[in-house]
Amino acid sequence: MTENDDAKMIEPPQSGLTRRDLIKGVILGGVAISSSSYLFRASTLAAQTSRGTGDRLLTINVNGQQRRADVMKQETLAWTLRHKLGLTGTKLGCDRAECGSCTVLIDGVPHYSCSVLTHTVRDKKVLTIEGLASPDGALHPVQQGVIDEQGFQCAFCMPGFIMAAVAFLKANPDPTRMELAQGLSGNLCRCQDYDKILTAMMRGAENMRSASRA
Amino acid sequence: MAVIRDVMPDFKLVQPNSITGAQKVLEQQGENGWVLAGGMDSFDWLKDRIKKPKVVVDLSGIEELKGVRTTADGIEIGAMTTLTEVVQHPAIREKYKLLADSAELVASPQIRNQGTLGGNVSQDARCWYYRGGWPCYRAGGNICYADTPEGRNREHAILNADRCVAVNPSDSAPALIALDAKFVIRTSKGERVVDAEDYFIGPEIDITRLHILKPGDLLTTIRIPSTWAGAQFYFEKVRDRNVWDFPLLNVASAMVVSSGSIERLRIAVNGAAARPLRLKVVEDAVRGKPPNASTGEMAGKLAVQGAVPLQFNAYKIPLMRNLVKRAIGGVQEATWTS
Amino acid sequence: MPENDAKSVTPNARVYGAGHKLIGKNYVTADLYAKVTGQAKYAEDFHAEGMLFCKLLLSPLPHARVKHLDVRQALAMPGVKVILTADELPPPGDTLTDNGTVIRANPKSERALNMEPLYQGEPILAVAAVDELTAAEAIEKIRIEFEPLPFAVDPLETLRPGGPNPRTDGNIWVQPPTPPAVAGAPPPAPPPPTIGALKWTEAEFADAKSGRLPMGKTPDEWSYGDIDAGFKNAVLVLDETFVTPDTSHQPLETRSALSYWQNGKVYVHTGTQSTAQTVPAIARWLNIDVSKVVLISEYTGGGFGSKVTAGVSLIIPALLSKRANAPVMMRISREEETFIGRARPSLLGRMKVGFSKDGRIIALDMFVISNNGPYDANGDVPTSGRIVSLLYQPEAMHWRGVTVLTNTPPRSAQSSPGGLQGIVIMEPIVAKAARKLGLDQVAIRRINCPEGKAPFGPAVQGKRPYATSAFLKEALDRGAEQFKWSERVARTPKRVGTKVRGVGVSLSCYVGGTVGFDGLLVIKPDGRVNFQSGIGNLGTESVIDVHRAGAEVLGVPWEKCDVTWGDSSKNLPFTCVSGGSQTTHAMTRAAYATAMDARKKLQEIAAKKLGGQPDDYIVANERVSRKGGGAGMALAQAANYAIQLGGIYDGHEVSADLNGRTKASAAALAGQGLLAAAKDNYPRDGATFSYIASFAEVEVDVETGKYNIVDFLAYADVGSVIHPRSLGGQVLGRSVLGIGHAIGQKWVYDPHYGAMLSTRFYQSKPPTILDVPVDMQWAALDIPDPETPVGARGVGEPPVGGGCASILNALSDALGDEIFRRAPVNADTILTSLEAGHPMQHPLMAHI
Amino acid sequence: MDFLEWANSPWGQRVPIHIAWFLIWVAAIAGLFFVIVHAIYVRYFAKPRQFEPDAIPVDATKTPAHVPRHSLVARAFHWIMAASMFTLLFTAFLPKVGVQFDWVTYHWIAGAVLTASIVFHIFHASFFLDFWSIWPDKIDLRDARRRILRFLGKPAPPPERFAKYPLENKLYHGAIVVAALSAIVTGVFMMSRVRTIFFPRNPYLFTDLTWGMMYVLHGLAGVGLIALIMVHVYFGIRPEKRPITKSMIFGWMSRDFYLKEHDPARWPIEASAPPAKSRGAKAEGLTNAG
Repeated sequence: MTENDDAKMIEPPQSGLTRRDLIKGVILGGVAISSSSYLFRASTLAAQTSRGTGDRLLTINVNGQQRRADVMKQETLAWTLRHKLGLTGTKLGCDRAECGSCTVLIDGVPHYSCSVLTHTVRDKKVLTIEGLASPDGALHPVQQGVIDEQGFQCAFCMPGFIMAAVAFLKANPDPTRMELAQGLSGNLCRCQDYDKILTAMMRGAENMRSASRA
Repeated sequence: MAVIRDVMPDFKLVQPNSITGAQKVLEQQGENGWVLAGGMDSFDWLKDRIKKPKVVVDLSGIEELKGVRTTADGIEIGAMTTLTEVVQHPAIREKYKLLADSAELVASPQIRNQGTLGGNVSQDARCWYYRGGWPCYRAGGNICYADTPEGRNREHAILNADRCVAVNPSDSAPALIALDAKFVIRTSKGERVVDAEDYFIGPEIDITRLHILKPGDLLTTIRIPSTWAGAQFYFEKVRDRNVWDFPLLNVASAMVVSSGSIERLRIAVNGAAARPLRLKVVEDAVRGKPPNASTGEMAGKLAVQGAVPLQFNAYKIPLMRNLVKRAIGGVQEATWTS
Repeated sequence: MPENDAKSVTPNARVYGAGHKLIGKNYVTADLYAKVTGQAKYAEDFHAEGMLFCKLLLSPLPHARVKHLDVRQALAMPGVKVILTADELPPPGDTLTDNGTVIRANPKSERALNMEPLYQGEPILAVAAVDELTAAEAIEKIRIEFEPLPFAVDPLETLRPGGPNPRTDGNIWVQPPTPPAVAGAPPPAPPPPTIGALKWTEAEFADAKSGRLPMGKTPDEWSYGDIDAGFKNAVLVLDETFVTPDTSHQPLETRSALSYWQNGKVYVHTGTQSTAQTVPAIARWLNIDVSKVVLISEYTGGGFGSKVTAGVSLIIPALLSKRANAPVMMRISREEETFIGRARPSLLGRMKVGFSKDGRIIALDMFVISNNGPYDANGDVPTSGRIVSLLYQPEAMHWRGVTVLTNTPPRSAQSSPGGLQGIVIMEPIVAKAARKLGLDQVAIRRINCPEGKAPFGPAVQGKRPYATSAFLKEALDRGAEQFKWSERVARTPKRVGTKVRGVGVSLSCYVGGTVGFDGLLVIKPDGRVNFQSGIGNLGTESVIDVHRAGAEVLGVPWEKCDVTWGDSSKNLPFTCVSGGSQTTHAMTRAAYATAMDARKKLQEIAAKKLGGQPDDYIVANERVSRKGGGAGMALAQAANYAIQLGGIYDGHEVSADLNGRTKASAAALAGQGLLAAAKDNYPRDGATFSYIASFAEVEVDVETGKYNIVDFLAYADVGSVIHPRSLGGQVLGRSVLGIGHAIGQKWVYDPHYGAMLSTRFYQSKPPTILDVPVDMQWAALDIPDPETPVGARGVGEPPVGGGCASILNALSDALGDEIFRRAPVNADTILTSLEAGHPMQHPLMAHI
Repeated sequence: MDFLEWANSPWGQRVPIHIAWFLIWVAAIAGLFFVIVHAIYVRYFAKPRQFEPDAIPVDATKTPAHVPRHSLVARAFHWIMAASMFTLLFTAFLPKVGVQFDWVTYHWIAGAVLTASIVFHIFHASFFLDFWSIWPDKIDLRDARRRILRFLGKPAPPPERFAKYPLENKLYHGAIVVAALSAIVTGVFMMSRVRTIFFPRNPYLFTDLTWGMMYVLHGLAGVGLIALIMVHVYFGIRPEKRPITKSMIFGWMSRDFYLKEHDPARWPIEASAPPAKSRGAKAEGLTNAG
């Protein structure tokens, strides 16, 4: 068993499951450890103080699903995704719009989700790394490119790079390495595996082109 | 009381869908209100908990602030138009490429996708002391930490410093000045139109702001007249990193050349002072001269007259001189066959 | 998945691992699918029910004492659960090393929280609350007053006569003498180092006025050869000062941690460079037994030396969660990471080098001081001397150094600690010498570089230690060929318009491996082989790659292999820390030894069951079968027999020389199949090093001072290639880490307040994808190291120094020698110097 | 309400950075209030002034028609000081109340002029004028008591006439000395924080806290001066004080006014008499007036 048990829990079922079901199998002697926290608001404080107001309940479209969450006014999309919806594939590397690990697509456009207020994406479609592969598990061509080339090292930056690449390649399906690098330049890799990342993304572009030809 | 530089403070978020609606809230709130455009500057202040507004007014729902329109005399760009839209807009690319070129060099793709033209010209200084929440002049205090015997001021001003030595970090601002753009401002008293260069103010006038907006004022539109449409443009930005970096200096110029001599020129430099500097003296001096290296040389020297270097930023003087020189005299493309 | 598929997108691909099935071949690592789909869980991705969040109060002063602390208002806030201060930290426990020596905890070492902070940004207390907003607001309600104390952020400042001491009792570490042994008793352990003061005289500081590093007395010094004679015979003597930058590791994943207690055990989720070795570190910091610690760390978002056993920060959530009786998540912000997240010490170096006519270095006098931060001494200073002595093989060498304490964030090893600095201080001098002597840059390096069992450092007990092997000359030659070095050098003109081109080459090397660790695998009754891996998964892929050596030995297809990693409760063997480029070497040896143990056991089982001698059997193609055909059995069957046989076969008995932790893991796994566990006892003659020849071309715009890297090649001598793609990632990735030191990475400090100004990426400037060429080149010699069974050496650190120095050398080729005397080199330095016609930068001043 | 603006120093210390700018309005309103109250008092409530008759009647003929009062130098000083003071106040406070302009250069130049003129004044008053004539003496204090008692309707002998300066004038001078010296001393140090022609900048001359106090003191002195200057101007234009104001322009006051308000014994003016040794002011005044 090489994969993380929790990894399988990533997309929690949308309905019909109790919290107990959700955390089943990840109970560690009573402490429920889960990567998918969407049901648990970390704070019960909201109810006790005046901090909450009635208009915090929000429905947003994430990865093609309408998801409901209790969102603070100052809450960023990255926080909502990670801590309210359990979509922890979107990473926080700097929380200051500098590193790109939190890149998601909003209506198809890459944004630093650490620097988007969740309340501003109500009417928009959000796509995260978890929503890239098709429901049958087939990887997106860009994801496949990474597999093909062993792109990335620690991969903390990977979801952001892949999201940026997916959007860029949609508009520029056949880029040069330089053009692609420009497109990915809003993402930082501290393993500095830029060469291999570019190679993997170029392979992803190739995969996308052959997929669209097919 | 202890300080923490993380976690956005609690605030009320107002999302109006009209300029009037936004203004109403901002006027009510005064100093407690905060205008959120793309947020690329705002979130830093908020997350560092240096600014704690009670009400944040999100302009992203105001459609009248967005988009590029061609008018009888040029174009109009809504202040909330993203930099990416500015870069990609065909009319801008065709006639006012200077603006597209400058916007394309702002920060990173994701920031350009979200950051707005209005936000880019209205952004605050990036002096690391000021941004660190130190109580400097710009923050309402009584000292400039950068202009001290040991202060670190590699990225600070060489011109027009007055106590504060911070610089304006905008890339699009000098381009808009070179294009003779007009900024349309909605104030409580109505609409006001100012020349691009008058939108910006130096510390001698107001040490706490880089632009003329007062609480409750909104920059709504940027108008670019056709005066310089299709002129010969030059934009260059020098920065440490090739992406996601502020300019050490940048230069923007629009030049009309007829029968071998410069008929007219507008040129501005940013990163040298607290406001983007229009180099009027250069514009006047080169009129009627050929746009060549020696005119450029002369212009460059003229441009840096009166520059005062700080301990670590003397390089900005030759840099500014050379950028102005290139804007006028051009730059020889280097090609090697290897 | 085809292997080694050279396509247009992978121009670097070439064939490695001749004669092997797995070694030297590309494959898809088992962790990649989870990474690519966002399912990979890093520490911050976990969530525990009822989890509290923690925020830290950081010291605004570089050195101070907390005079007054009032947390009542904060504690009274709804939602605030616990406030932890230094008073509640357990005293750090002593370390029992694997050979039984006790290293006593040093009371002057770093602790998790401190009421006498020694650098701006040091955590003073931690607040746990129901959410981060509450915790942050609580911090703002804490009244705290400080008594400022003298401080120094610049090592030279504290060495000046009367200069401030960064710690109340001094500015350097001093090792007190070990008490004399008492007859009959075991030899006493050396006492922990203590702090003393070192000040130089005004006279010794005279050189600083001319921008040269003053050379006062140092506590450490060594030499070999006749250095005076060397200088006398030299035709060229250069005496140069160079300063390298302080650079934060800045892994993209900050050192966030989640902790909770259950049934007397502490569970910690965090990123680490070693799953196996972090457990005892946590136990020591919490002063509890190792068996009470469970570490979960399946994915680590980069470390580069900063997450070696994950250090101090882990114990804050652990203690908070104990006090609050609830899980505690401590998310470390990027700014906090800058303070507590470790950094490379800047080295100020001065080299006096004597060259013979043909460029041979015949005498070298090296002097270095480091900016160490306030806590434990890092090895950068001594290492820099050893690396330089190995890499340039000076005939005579004198080395002096001192590790100076300052009130700046604590340092730790960062990829090529000391190696980068030593190489970067030395290389510009070699480049300058070549120009002065009219020699080719490759030629002067060729004549000096190590070969074979090259000696390094001072003599130990009369004999200088030496490397296991070095094929750097070959890497240099092949690299020069691939880079078209001679063509580039000969190309004219160098300047076109305002652009000038320059080419640079650099030697580079670092320690490439350790020995003596354990491996552990189980062949399951279903025929699958399960490798237990205690290596941290920080992206190098050695966590999985090294086991390919074991699978190769066993002749098992990789599809039948599983690797278990990332959870200390999953029975992992004693494993090295993934730092100092030791893993590939150390753990391929352990994997090889373990696979050999498995093979031996398979042969024995076959002999027992099928008759004959063990030697009559071979293990291949998932079977153990009699040589020359005949009877045999599948591995699955052998595993079942192993369970039946028990004893040494299923892990109920293991070799006595295994580490205790390996034994415990084996005991837990016993009975599940054929269990093999072995310690790497293979002999090794010499110390293992890996080498790189780095080549770069730059294009400088002399009007703006801006430059671009046009091309880059790193040619590696790292022994056998195990996994080409991950090797390539390491060679180029770490080259860029070094390049970052040349092109921009730095700290900016305000000296007046001792405060860091460069807390953001746009201020500290790690390289972006557009700062390096879009097609960088790498290659490896793939010559096995003769002193290790698989032939593989480590690779992480060696490329770093060369990455930086090749860029600097290319710059001086383009611009001349007198432009810069410290790194990074940026438009400001270049332009000011070109404008003035001589070096203009403040030579001994860092942090600009 | 906080009268000071506070900030966190880079070391997290709570330090004052300057006064709260609403104090500008407080000072202005206080000044205005005083003026109004005083004007009303004088108009409706004040009794005619009554002085103690001279023991020995003065021989008016010995008094010149134009009683010399301020030398040209003294007058020049006063008006230069007034100009720089107004410049200082306007450049300091107009930007704070919304009139923004490039003020710093004017402010420090005016400050330098003021400093120089005051240094000159101290020197001049010490060596060439009657230094003590501006400071309250024993008779002033005695008379002040008498005036208060009389104001309260209590029996008290009438006060003597004034010496060269009425007591109010002396007290005002005292207040202005305190305020202006505070502003000047702090202001001179503050010049080391801006670019001036005088000394190399060193903003780190003092600690954050000391600097903060200095700015506060400068600010308090500044707003204090707003009120003081308002009051001063008010008195300057009051009809009954006009002869004094005129004397600051022309250098003399009329004999009648002199004899009515001033006590020749305390401020002897004798056209032909040599100056008393201890009253050096007159000599200088005479020479100049002559």
